[in-house]
Amino acid sequence: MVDLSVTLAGVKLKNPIIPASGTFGYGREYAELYDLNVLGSFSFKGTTEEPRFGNLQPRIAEAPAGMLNAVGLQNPGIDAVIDQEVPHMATLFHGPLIANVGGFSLREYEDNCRKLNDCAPVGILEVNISCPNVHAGGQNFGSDARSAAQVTRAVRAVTDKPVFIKLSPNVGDIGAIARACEEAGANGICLINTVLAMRIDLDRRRPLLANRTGGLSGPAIFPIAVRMVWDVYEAVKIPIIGCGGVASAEDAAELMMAGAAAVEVGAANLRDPYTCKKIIEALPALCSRLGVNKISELTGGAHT
Amino acid sequence: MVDLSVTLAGVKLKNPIIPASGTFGYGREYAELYDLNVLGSFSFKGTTEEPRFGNLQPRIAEAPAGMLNAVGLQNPGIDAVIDQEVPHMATLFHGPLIANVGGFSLREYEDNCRKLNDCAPVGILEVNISCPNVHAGGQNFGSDARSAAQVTRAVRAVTDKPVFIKLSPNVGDIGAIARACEEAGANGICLINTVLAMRIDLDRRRPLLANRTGGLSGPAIFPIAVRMVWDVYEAVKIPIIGCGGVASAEDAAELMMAGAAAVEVGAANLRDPYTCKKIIEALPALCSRLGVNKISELTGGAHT
Amino acid sequence: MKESCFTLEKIRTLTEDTCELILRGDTSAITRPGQFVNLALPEKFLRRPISVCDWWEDTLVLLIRAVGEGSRCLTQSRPGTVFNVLSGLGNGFATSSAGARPVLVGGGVGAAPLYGLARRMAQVGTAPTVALGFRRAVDALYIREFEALGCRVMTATEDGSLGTRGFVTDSMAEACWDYAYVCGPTPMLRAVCDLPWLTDGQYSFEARMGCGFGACMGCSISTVHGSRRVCKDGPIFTREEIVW
Amino acid sequence: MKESCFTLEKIRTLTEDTCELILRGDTSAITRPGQFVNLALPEKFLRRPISVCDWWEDTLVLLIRAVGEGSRCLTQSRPGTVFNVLSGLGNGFATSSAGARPVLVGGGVGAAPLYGLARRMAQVGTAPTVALGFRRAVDALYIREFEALGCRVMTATEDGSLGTRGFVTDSMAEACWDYAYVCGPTPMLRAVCDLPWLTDGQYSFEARMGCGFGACMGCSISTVHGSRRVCKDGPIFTREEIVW
Ligand SMILES: Cc1cc2nc3c(=O)[nH]c(=O)nc-3n(C[C@H](O)[C@H](O)[C@H](O)COP(=O)(O)OP(=O)(O)OC[C@H]3O[C@@H](n4cnc5c(N)ncnc54)[C@H](O)[C@@H]3O)c2cc1C
Ligand SMILES: Cc1cc2nc3c(=O)[nH]c(=O)nc-3n(C[C@H](O)[C@H](O)[C@H](O)COP(=O)(O)OP(=O)(O)OC[C@H]3O[C@@H](n4cnc5c(N)ncnc54)[C@H](O)[C@@H]3O)c2cc1C
Ligand SMILES: Cc1cc2nc3c(=O)[nH]c(=O)nc-3n(C[C@H](O)[C@H](O)[C@H](O)COP(=O)(O)O)c2cc1C
Ligand SMILES: Cc1cc2nc3c(=O)[nH]c(=O)nc-3n(C[C@H](O)[C@H](O)[C@H](O)COP(=O)(O)O)c2cc1C
Ligand code: FES
Ligand code: FES
Repeated sequence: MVDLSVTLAGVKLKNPIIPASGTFGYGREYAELYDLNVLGSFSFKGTTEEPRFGNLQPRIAEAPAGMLNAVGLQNPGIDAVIDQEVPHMATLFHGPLIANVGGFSLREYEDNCRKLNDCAPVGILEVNISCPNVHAGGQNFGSDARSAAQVTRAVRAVTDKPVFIKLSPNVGDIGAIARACEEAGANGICLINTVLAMRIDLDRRRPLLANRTGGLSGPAIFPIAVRMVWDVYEAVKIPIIGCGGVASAEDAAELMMAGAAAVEVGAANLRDPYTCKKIIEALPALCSRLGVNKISELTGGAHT
Repeated sequence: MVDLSVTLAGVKLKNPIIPASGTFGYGREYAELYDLNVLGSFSFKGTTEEPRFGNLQPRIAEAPAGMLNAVGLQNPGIDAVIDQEVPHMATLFHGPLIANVGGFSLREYEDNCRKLNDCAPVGILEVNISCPNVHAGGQNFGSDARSAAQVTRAVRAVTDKPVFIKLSPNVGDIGAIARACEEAGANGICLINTVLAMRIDLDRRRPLLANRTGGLSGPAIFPIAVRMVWDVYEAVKIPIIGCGGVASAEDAAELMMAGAAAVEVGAANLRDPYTCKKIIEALPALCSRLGVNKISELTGGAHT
Repeated sequence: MKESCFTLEKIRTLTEDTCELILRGDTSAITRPGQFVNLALPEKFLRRPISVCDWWEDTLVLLIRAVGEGSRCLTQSRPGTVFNVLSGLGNGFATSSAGARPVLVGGGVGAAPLYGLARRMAQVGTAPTVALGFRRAVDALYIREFEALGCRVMTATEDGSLGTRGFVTDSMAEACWDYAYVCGPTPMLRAVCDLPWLTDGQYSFEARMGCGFGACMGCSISTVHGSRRVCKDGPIFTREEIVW
Repeated sequence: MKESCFTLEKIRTLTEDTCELILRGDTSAITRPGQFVNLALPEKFLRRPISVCDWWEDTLVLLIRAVGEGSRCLTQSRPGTVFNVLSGLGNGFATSSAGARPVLVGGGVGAAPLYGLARRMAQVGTAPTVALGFRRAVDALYIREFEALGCRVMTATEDGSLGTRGFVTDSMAEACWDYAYVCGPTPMLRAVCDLPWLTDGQYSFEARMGCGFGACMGCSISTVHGSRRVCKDGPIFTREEIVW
């Protein structure tokens, strides 16, 4: 019997597979297909203070081995999420949930995390810092070490729950940003978010997405995610949730060997809604092939 | 009759399609398959001062919709390139060649460009700044605006030929780096080089490439290239050679609408050695469909 | 929703760019005309949403117009090809809410879901009137199939090469219907919606989809009830819900 | 080198993971045994290099061992499948340089290019002796095919379930050959190269390839003459060129 359990900053998950925020809604649609309790956890759709409609249509574009999205953090706002969605999610999934938190100012991140602190079903706060800072000309919080650390410090101060900072890959030195988050008190790092990209509609001669740019996700970005998880593993001691292009158990193991303690699966769920379930079912045989009894032994296994 | 010609900083090419450096050698192998004179130009393998064997095996890995390479600038050194390869290339291709120049110090870039300045068949110097600076702890010249500008200034001073700086995509703000190069005297920008990536061999529990990391290229990076060309087009006035994942005439047109005056084709040549020829043959019909008589009208066409 | 494999049994060319595909597989998740299926293609990451044209027992009928690489690949498939399909997606048409004199209005391949609807209406009562718009006569499709159900079919073509010259709305001058089921390109939906005498009906919408089953918010549009997902809350929206 | 399409005509299972593929297409670019072809797969970006096992007129024979997704997909292909192939790649074996008593040494699927070589040697003179190494008896392949050419075949298996127990070099105790043609996994090449009495021969190398036709420098290895491309200058290197 292979032990699939992993521990993320003290939070124990029955296995390392976690649907990534924005690709699993609040679990409802998938719960019609399979029992969500097979999952390690799930990271629900990014929450902001106010309800957000998100960007105009079109919001989705095709890419080689992947897709672009510019959904724009559509969600009903933190109060509705806490009052309606979290209690419902708790009926679908009985383990610790991961709350993905957005924000357009330090104050908003703080307020959102403070409110989520009282939500018992939420085990981990995953703070998405790929949001533009309205007080700094719209530059992303995740684009430099200083502002990443600021967000970390702000949310760290208002919650007892473990805080994982979810990094943007659109930076030069991801290790430096992860280190700044660790020094500012982060309990873990999640990476990568989507890669900034664009498609153009040749006939309309305009960017295809109404938002012009979108985030690239799916298998196309997998080798980028492996490299960045590797870099962050070399840079910090706190646990890493790896994410980006995972579509199979082998991919999950590869991200773990690069340094991930657990693995999020995003776009692959959209193409095949059973992806996470299939990966989890394939993990024991893969661990045997790779000669480990505890899957957690894979973490960082390719570093020497 | 559609006019396919484009002009890059005064250098006229009969069409915008250019095989990318490192994927076309010195043209020999492709010249056995088709007459290279159908090409707009070609950018030959990156040249360094000393002969380089490059990295250890393995140097190549598979990726979804792409590949990783860690060839490591294998080349016979600038003197052998100028004495043997350039004269031979001039027999295969009668238009202006693009010389891709590497370097591990400002002095090396300068010396290489000074030597190439006397090479008549070379029309454009394409300076690859994704090389580590041995005098600055191995940080890439292309990773910040200041060192990118330094290289630009150094090479600009030693040659009369147009200088295109080839940017690394592994940065936060590509527009800022392009602007710094423009201000330092660059005549054009080429982008993108490969995206830093990694694959791990699960059975060996080691990075697959001997060099650990490699550069991701091929269709997977196309939407990233479109976005970065778009950003640089907004940031500078000098012409742009777009590159990254192009595999079809439609892809080339998309990069041109994003802002490219000409387009390089890299990894796609390795899978299908006839790619450039096929793209060039498909361009007239595509231009007609898109309603342009001169392909150069596509450049920047999606910006408003 | 159900994930299962469908095998292409027969493919028939309807016009220069449109084919009818007859597939064999498990159709049990399909409950209403106007629903759609989402087909996975080996070379494409995103699935392709296609309306159910008709279905029975283990048979699924789709009409596909080649507009890009994915749909072209579908129209060029050979019998025997197996597709991974998510079936039974979307709300579908609610036939119970129709008025006494319904009309089905289709533009181009938008005729597809109306056929399944018309067949079911004909089965339980009278065959509805159908108004179909095409660019040219050579683009016309499924007219005989609707007629075989007993439907009166009115056609319009932009160049007048078949039926009324103009848009599908121009073929509907009688104005004697009180309810419309509409599917076609957005400008057509809007033109039908703007007919002053046709105040009630159900409209099928399109949007680029990430998942097709409600999870990603990729397809959200504004309605009078706020944001709604075309894939899950739609693709059918009633006239009073629509915000243009 | 030639780019063309080959159609899979027949596929035959040789062992639990290895198949023989008979393909039909234009073999005119293939000039020597030991050359390879590079097959494009729709789902993979890089082509897969495979040695020519044998060829004649419009027929190409390949032996493929499933080791990963690409090769598994090849061994599971159905007759009728069409592959885009770059054929006639690499230098191939030079038969003129052989000594008086040559031996062909293969490990596993490395037997493939030796078969085409043996057939040609048998045609113009005497059938050579062949030494083949496998893991177990069930992994053995092509022994009968070599014997049918008139070759004497010596086998070794790691577990002793067929022939000599041990490595292929253990089956060669006679030490009565003066020239070797060798193809197999790198440790095997090295073991043969280290045989003190076998100082001459040609060795087939493998490397991960970007292009397979000499353009990308992805496959370069060090030789006594400096850097050489496995795909273009090789895959066959003479013993004196090799640097381990
Ligand atoms: C609910 C619904 C039902 C549909 N029913 C049919 C039908 O019965 N027959 C038919 O021929 N077509 C139908 N379509 C449109 C069909 O989905 C697109 O024509 C098809 O996806 C285009 O794919 P492509 O690869 O050929 O084009 P590309 O333009 O290359 O596709 C690129 C991406 O954009 C998406 N896309 C492009 N056009 C559309 C569109 N009009 N609607 C939604 N997504 C689009 C594709 O799915 C893909 O993700 C329907 C669309 C929806 C949303
Ligand atoms: C000159 C030459 C001749 C060959 N002849 C044969 C043959 O006749 N029969 C046969 O079964 N195999 C042969 N091989 C090995 C064969 O190319 C690999 O087994 C195959 O490419 C593996 O692909 P995959 O997708 O199954 O494995 P994966 O490991 O998924 O492949 C990933 C990438 O690595 C490359 N790769 C993996 N293993 C090898 C390898 N051993 N050599 C080169 N590239 C590799 C693949 O081509 C691909 O680019 C030969 C290799 C070379 C270089
Ligand atoms: C449609 C969609 C919506 C997303 N929404 C969010 C979000 O709300 N918050 C967030 O942190 N990441 C969001 N992401 C990013 C994913 O969680 C994930 O980091 C990224 O897609 C890379 O993983 P993948 O390649 O497996 O999809 C979204 C991704 C997609 C495709
Ligand atoms: C095998 C290989 C070798 C390369 N060598 C060089 C090089 O010497 N100099 C350089 O500037 N870029 C080099 N590149 C990068 C390409 O020129 C190109 O910028 C990159 O691959 C992205 O384009 P593509 O996706 O079309 O391949 C190389 C790429 C590959 C695949
Ligand atoms: S396409 Fe994902 S919610 Fe509609
Ligand atoms: S694989 Fe490209 S040079 Fe050998």
